[in-house]
Amino acid sequence: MTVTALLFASYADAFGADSVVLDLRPGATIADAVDALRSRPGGSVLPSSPLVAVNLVYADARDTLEHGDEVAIIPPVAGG
Amino acid sequence: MTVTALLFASYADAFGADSVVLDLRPGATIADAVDALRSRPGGSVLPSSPLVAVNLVYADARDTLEHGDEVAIIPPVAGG
Amino acid sequence: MRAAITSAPIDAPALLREVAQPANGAAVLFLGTVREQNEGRAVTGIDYAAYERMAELELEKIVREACDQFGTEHVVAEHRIGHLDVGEASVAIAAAHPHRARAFEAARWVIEEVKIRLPVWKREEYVDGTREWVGNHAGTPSYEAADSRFPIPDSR
Amino acid sequence: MRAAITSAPIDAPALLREVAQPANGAAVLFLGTVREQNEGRAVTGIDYAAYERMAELELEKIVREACDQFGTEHVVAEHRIGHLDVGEASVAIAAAHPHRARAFEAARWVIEEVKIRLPVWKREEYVDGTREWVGNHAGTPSYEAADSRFPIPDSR
Repeated sequence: MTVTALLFASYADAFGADSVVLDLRPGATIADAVDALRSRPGGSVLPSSPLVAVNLVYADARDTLEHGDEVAIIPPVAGG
Repeated sequence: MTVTALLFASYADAFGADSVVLDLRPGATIADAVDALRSRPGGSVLPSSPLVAVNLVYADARDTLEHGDEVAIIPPVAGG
Repeated sequence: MRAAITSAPIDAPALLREVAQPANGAAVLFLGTVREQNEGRAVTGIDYAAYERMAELELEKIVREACDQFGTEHVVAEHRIGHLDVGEASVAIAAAHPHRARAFEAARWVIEEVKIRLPVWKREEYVDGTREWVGNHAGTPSYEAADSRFPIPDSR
Repeated sequence: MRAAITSAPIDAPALLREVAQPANGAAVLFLGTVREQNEGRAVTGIDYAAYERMAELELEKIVREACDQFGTEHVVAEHRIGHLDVGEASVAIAAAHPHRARAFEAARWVIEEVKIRLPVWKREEYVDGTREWVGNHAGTPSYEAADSRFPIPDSR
């Protein structure tokens, strides 16, 4: 299955991209998606357990993903 | 000596006046001025120890007054 | 810093502009407005009266103390007197600070002190045409409680 | 209640008017503005970026939670994105309530949650022409601290 990882701010700069399509085995978790991202060029920017939102809602690293999910890797927020 | 007592809001209504000139013995205190006011028509409106300001500054009932002082009897404030 | 007792309508955005500074990251504005009811009675308006000369001095003291306490020069406060309709602002306080916690605390502190110390009174007008001087709202310190904490000088 | 992520300048007085109601005796407005310096470096402007679709949803959740928690329907919040000059407002929150304590608390709560939860990032521009993504300001919860308290659903 594939999911789309979204990258923002310093993470987007490090990867040189705003989004990356990841090819994952069925039943893969958020942590698996993060591991897949970390093996790519620029992936060392990611902390061990980044904040992640799936389909616009904050999610847990152990949650399983489904084909077509939008997986946003959220850098430390700095709003306000 | 004389001092001018200023009356506001419900106190002014009770006395039917915004100010009253009081004739006091030299060395009289704020408490003496309040007693003098209480003996006048409407004076029962005053609590036992009303808040008082002398010459625009909050003062203590035991403070002595001087001739010409402006003695404001302050009803419970309700600003804001 | 600035403090005023005014009979003109309060221009809240002007107060915000007054405290805004490039060094400040946070500004807080508090507006107190005339409510349509108080303790279950329908209110049509309020007359605010003040011991004007003292109220102006006392509001300046409060604002000065807030500036000193919270570490800013950017606090302004206005209290309106005279007749106010429902919805009109009786008091406005603006405070700005590099950090938001201090801006919030300064604005909050000023309104609490105003409720305790400012020689201002209000007479509510009700739907039935009657009018009544009202004391502190619930939640503000009572007259007796306020009395004990006034900064009264030892001798004048 | 209303929440928005916007690229237009924030109209703070409009937010105040939006929450003003005859039933409310108190309104509090918080404005966060771009400071001329951060951690000792002179700042000339900030680019705010957002995960826009999620930020709009998250800001709505925050405002909804504030309304429920503090007992009012009159909370509005806007966060601006794009390029901001020094002094411009990046965030505005207005809260109104019959009583002032709740109005203050609601506005304060919303800005604290924004700092923790809103997927928004900022890149500061410095006098020397360099630009840098910056994390939370001192005084706001760290990324790790924030992580543990997110309301994450048990299963999606």
